Amino acid sequence: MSFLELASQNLVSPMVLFFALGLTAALARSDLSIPEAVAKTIALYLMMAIGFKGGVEVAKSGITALMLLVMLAGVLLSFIIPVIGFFALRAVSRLSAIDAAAIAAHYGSISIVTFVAATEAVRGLGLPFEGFLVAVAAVMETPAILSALLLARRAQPPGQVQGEGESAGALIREVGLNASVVMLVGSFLIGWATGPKGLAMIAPFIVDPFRGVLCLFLLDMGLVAGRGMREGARHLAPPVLAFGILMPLFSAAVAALLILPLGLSVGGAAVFITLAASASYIAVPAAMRLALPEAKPAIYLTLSLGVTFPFNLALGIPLYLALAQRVGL
Amino acid sequence: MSFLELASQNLVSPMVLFFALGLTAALARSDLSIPEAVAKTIALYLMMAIGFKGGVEVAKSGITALMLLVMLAGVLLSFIIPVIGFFALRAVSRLSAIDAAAIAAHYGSISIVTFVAATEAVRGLGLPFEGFLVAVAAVMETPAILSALLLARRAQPPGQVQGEGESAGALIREVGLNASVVMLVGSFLIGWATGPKGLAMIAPFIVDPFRGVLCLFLLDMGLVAGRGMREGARHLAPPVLAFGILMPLFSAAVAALLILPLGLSVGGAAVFITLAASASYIAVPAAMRLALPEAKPAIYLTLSLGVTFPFNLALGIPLYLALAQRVGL
Amino acid sequence: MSFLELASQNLVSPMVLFFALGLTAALARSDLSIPEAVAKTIALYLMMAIGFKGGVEVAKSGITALMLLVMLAGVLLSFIIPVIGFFALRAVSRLSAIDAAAIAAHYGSISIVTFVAATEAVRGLGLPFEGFLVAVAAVMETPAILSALLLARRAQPPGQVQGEGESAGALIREVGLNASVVMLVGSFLIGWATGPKGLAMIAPFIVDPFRGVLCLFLLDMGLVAGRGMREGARHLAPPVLAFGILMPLFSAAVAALLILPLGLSVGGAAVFITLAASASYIAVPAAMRLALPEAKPAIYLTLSLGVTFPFNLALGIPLYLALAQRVGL
Amino acid sequence: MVQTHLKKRIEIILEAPALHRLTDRLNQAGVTGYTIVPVLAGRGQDGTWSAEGLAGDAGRLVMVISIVDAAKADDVLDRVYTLLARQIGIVTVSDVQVIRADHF
Amino acid sequence: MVQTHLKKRIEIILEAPALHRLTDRLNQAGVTGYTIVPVLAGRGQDGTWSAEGLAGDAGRLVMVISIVDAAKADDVLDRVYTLLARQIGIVTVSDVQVIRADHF
Amino acid sequence: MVQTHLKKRIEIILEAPALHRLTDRLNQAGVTGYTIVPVLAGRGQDGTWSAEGLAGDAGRLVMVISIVDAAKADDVLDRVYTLLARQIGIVTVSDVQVIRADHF
Ligand SMILES: Nc1ncnc2c1ncn2[C@@H]1O[C@H](COP(=O)(O)O)[C@@H](O)[C@H]1O
Ligand SMILES: Nc1ncnc2c1ncn2[C@@H]1O[C@H](COP(=O)(O)O)[C@@H](O)[C@H]1O
Ligand SMILES: Nc1ncnc2c1ncn2[C@@H]1O[C@H](COP(=O)(O)O)[C@@H](O)[C@H]1O
Ligand code: NA
Ligand code: NA
Ligand code: NA
Repeated sequence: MSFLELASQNLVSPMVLFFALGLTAALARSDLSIPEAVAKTIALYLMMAIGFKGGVEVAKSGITALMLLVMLAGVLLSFIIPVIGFFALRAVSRLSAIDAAAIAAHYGSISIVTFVAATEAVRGLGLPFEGFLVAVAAVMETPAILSALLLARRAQPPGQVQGEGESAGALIREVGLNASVVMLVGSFLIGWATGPKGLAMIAPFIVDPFRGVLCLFLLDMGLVAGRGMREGARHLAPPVLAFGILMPLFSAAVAALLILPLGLSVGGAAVFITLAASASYIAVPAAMRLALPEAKPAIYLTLSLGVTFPFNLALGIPLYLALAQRVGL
Repeated sequence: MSFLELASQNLVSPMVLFFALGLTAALARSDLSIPEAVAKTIALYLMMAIGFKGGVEVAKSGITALMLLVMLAGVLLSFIIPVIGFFALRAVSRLSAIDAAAIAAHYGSISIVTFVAATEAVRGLGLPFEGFLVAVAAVMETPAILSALLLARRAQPPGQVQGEGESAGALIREVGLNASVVMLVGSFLIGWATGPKGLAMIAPFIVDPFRGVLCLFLLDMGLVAGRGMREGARHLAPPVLAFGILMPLFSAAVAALLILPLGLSVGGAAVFITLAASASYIAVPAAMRLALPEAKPAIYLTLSLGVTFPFNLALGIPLYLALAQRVGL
Repeated sequence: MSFLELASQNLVSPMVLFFALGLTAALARSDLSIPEAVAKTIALYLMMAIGFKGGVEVAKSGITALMLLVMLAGVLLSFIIPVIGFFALRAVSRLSAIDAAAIAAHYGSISIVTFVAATEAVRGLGLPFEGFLVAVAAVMETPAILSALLLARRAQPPGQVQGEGESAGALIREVGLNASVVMLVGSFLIGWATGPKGLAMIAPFIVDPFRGVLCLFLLDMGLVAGRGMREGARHLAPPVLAFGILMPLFSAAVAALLILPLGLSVGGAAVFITLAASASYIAVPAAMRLALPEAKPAIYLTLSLGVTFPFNLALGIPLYLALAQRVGL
Repeated sequence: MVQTHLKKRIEIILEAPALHRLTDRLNQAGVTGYTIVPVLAGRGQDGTWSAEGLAGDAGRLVMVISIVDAAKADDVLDRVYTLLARQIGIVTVSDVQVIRADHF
Repeated sequence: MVQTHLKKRIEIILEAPALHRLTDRLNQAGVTGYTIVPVLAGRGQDGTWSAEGLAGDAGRLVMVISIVDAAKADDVLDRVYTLLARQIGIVTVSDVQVIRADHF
Repeated sequence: MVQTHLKKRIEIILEAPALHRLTDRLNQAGVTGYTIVPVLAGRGQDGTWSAEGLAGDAGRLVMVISIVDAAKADDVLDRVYTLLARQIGIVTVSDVQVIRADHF
C-alpha cells in the first residue's frame, strides 16, 4: 500500500478521530475532561493488556536470538537518540543545555500509546508482528534518561545539577520502578508464565474491549494535548517546533537502518521504527522534574504531547509503515 | 402489547431494579456510593456509546428529510415546552418567576439516560428505531435554556437577571460546549465518519457491555436521587410535585401530535416522545447555576431527578410506548 | 487431584500472579497504585457480579432446605469462630482483650475476594457449586462483629467500651447497611428476580470480563497488602503471625465437619470451607474503628490482608479443595 | 474597605469511618456548616497511611473544615476532642475573617 | 532565622459551575496565583451536599485558595463577595507568612 | 475553656513528582506528621495547571500540611525552601492552636 492510502485509512480510524475530538474540544475550551483517577487507570489497563499479550506471544515463540538482538538495538537507540537530539537542539535553537537535555530524553524514550497505535495499524493491514516488541518497548523507556543526565552534567558547572544529592543510580532505580514500567514488565512476565491458557481466561477483559478503551484514552490525550497547546504554545520557538516533527523522522530512519540486517517482519519493523520515533509523555517528564528540575516542563511536555504525538498518530505511523515495507522481511 | 404488559415487563428489568436498589439504599441511609470520578466517566461512556451508534446508523441511512423534520420538531419542542411549563407552574404554585423558569428549562431539555432506557425498552420489544434520534436528542439539549432565560428576564426588573454581565450568547456557547454535548455530538460524528467498519472495531467496548454499565449508572442515579429526595423533599409543595409527573405526560402528548404527520417508526416515535417527556439533570442544572443563580437548586434538582426521572423510568416509558403504537408507522 | 497438583496449578493462575506482582511492587517501593475511586468501584463491581450470578442460580434452583441449612451453618460459624479465635489469641499472645476481640471478628466474618478466588478455582476444575453460597457469604459478614463486641465488653470494665453511647444495635444496623453488603444482597435479589433472562442482558459486563477485572483488583490488593506489610510487620509478634495462618486452617476444619452431614457438592463444600477460613478486610475493619477504636488497626489489617489473605489465595484454597473432596458429595 | 468579622476556623483530620460521628457532634454543637475535603495520605505517630488502592473506609482519612463563631468554638472543640481521644486524628484552630457575619 | 513576609490567605468554597467566574475575577484582581482543591461534601444553610455519584457539576463544591498581598486583599474580597452574593459559597481570610515575597 | 497550645501550620503546594523529596525533608526535620491533600488545578507564574486527564505525575500538584512546633518551624522552612528553590511550588506558614501539645 502506498503512503497516501495508509495515511488516509489511518486518519479515519476511530482512534485518530477520538484524539482529534479531544484536541478540538480542548482548543474550543469545552469543559470535557476525563477524571485523573480514570486516566491513570486506563493507562495502567493499556500496560496490562499489551504487556500480557506480548508475554503470551513470547511464551509461544520462546526466547530467540532475534529478540535479544532487537532488544539490544532498542537499548542502543534509547542511549544514542538523546545525544543526537541534544546537539541538534543546541545547534538550531537558543535553548539552554538543561532544556535541550530534558527534551532529548523524551525522544530517546518511548510512548506506549504510540506503540499501541502502531500495532493497531499493523493489525488493521492484516500483518503479524513479533510479540517480544513489548519487551523492547520496556527496555527502551529508561536508558534515554541516563543519557540526558550525562549530557546535562557535562554542560553544567559541577555541583549544580543533581544538587539534590540524589545519585543517578537512585534516580534510575526510581524510574525503573515507576508505575508504567512495573505494570508493563509485570504483565509481560505473567503473560509469559501463563501463556495462551492464561490469555483465554482474561481475553474478554484485555483483548476484546481494548480498542474501545484506547479510543477513550486517545480522547483524553487529545484533551490534555489541546490544553497543553493552549498554555504552552508560546514557549515553543519555531526551531523547537520543527524539532518535534523532524526528530521522529530522523530517529525512524536510524532505527530502520539499524534493524535492516536483523530480519524483523514488516509489521515488527513498523512497530520498532515507531518506538524509536515516539517520544515519552508519562515516565520521562516525571523523571525530568526530579533529575533536571531547572528544565521548563512547559517546553518538553508541549513538544512531546502537543506536537510529536499528534504528528506520529496522524502521519508518522503510516510513514513508518511505508518505510517498514522497505526494511522488513 | 397493552400498557400493563409493557409496564410489568419494564418493572422487572435489571435496569429499573438497579435504580430501585440505589433509591432504597439512599433512603435507608446506606453508605453505598459511586465515586464522583467514576460516575462522571460512566456518563461520558454512555454518551460515547449512544452517539457513536447513532452516527453509524446515519452513515447507513444517509441524511433524510425525515431526519431534518424530526430535528426541527425537537428544537421546536425544546423551545416551547418551557413556556408552557413556566405558565403552568406560575398558575398552580407559589414559585417565583425565577424558580418557575429554571424548572421549566429542565423539562424542555432532555435526559440522555431516559433516552437510553427508552431505546432499551424499544429494543426489548424487537422494534427498530431511527438512529438519527441521537442527533435529535443533542439538538434538544440547549434551546430550552434560552427559552427559560427569556421568560425569567421578561418577569424580572431589568438589570437583576444576568447581573453577571454575561451575555446569553456566552452562556449558550458555554452550554453548547459542555462535556456531555461535546461527547455526544463528537461521537455521533465519528460514528458517522467511520460507519459500520468503525463500529466493528469498538463494539466489544461500546455495545456488548453497554446494558451492564447502564445498570451501574442507574444504581448511581438511584443513590443520588434518593439522597436528593431525603434532602429536598421539604422544598416541593404538592402542586410542584404534581407538575413533575403531569408535565412529562403533557409534553408526551404534544410530541405525539407533532410527529403524527411525520411518519416515524413505532420505536422511533416512542423514543421521540420519551425525549420530549424527559427532564435534564446534568446539563441544565449546571447552566441554571450560572444563568439563574437565584433559582433554588434544591427544587429543580429534586423534581427532575427525584420525581420525573423515576416516574419516566418506571411508568412513563411503557406509557409512551403504548402511545407510540398509536402514532408511529 | 492431589493437593500438590491443585496448589501448583493455582499458583500459576493469572489471578495469583497479579496479586504477587502487586505485593512485589509494593515491597520494592514502586509508585504503582490504583486510585482509590477505582479500587472502590471494582470492589462494587465484584459484589454486583457475584451477587447477581448467585441470585440467578437461586432463581433456577428455588429455595431449598439445603440452602437454609447451609445459611444457618454459616451464621453459626460466624458467631463461634470469633469466640475460639479470641481465647486462642489471649492464650498464646500478649494482645489486650480489645485487640484480640477485634482480630477475632475478622476471622469470623468473610472475604468476598477469597470467596471469588475459590469459585474460580472450583470452576477451573470443571466442578459445579451451589449458587446460594453467595447468600451464605452475605449472612456470614456481620454476626462475627456482634460476637467480638460481646467478648470485648465482657473483658472490659463497663462503660469503657462503646463509650460513644452507640448501641450495638445501631452499629449492627450501620454494618448491615454498609456498601458491600447492600451491593451484594441487592444484586443477589435482582439476579433472583430477573433470572437467566436478566443475566443474558448484562452478562457481557458482569460475566465475560469478570476474571480480568479480578486480576486488576488482586493487583491492587497485593499493593495494599505489601504496603501494609512494610508498615505493619513490626506490630505482629510471632504468635500473632502464626494465628494468621493456623486460624484459617482450624476454621476450615470446623466448617468441614459442620457441613459433612448436609450434602453440599464438592465445589460447594470447597467454597463454604473457604468462606469460613477467610478473613474480612473491608467491612470488619471499618466496623472495628467504630466499635472498638482502641484496638490497633495496624495489627488486624496487616494480619488479615498481609498474612491470611495471601496464604488463603496461594495455599489455602487448594487445601480447602482437597479437603472438600473428602466431605462433599 | 470591606467590613470583616473574626471567626474561628476549625480543621479536623480524622479517620473516615468516624466521619459521621464527627458531623453529628458538629451538628449538635450548632455549627452553621462544615466542608469535607479528601485526603490522599499522611503520616503521624501511628505511621504512614495512604488512601490509594483502598476499597473500604478503614485506613482512610478525611479533612473537615468548619468556620464557627468564637463563642461556640470552645464547645465545638470540647466535643471534637472527646471524639479524637478515641479515634485517629488531629484538630487545629485558627483565626479567620469573614464578610457575612450572619452566615456563621 | 528565615525571613518571612505577611500575606493574606483567601479561602473560598464555591459551587463548581461558577468556578470559572471566580477565577476570572481573581485574574482581574491581579492575584499572582490560586490553587483549586476538591471537596467531597459539606453542609450549610441550604442543607447537606455530596459530590459522590454526581455526573455533572451542579451540586458539587470546590475550594479555591489564593495567597495575595495585603494591599490587594480588599479588592479581591470585594470582587469575590459580589460573586458570592449570587452563588452558593463562603469566603474566609487569614494571615500567613511566606518566604519569597516577590512570588505573590 | 479548652486549654490550647500555639503551633505553626505549614502548608506546601508542590509538584507531585517531588513529593517524596518533600516528605523525606519533613521527616529529617523531625516533624511529627503531615497530611497530603489532592489538588485539582491551579495557576501561578508558570501558567495554568490541571490534574484532569493526566495519567502521570508530571504536571500535577499536591498540597502537604504539617503542624509543627514553633521551635522547629524555622528548620522545617529552611529545608522546604531549598527544595522549592528548584521545584515548582509555594509554602505558607500560619499560627494555629492545638489541644494536645504532646502530639506535635
Ligand atoms: N503534625 C501533623 N501535621 C499534619 N498532619 C498530621 C500531623 N500529625 C498527624 N497528622 C495526620 O493525622 C493522622 C493521624 O495521626 P496519628 O494519630 O499521629 O498517627 C496522620 O496520618 C496525618 O494524616
Ligand atoms: N460554617 C461553615 N464552615 C465550613 N464550611 C461551610 C460553612 N458554611 C457553609 N459551608 C460550606 O459552604 C457550602 C454552602 O453553604 P450554604 O450556602 O450555607 O449552604 C456548604 O455546603 C459547605 O460546604
Ligand atoms: N498566590 C498563590 N496562591 C495560591 N496558590 C498559588 C499561588 N501562586 C502559585 N500557586 C500554586 O502553585 C503552583 C505553582 O506556582 P508557580 O510556580 O508560580 O507557577 C500554581 O499552579 C498554584 O497551584
Ligand atoms: Na523514541
Ligand atoms: Na423534555
Ligand atoms: Na471467616
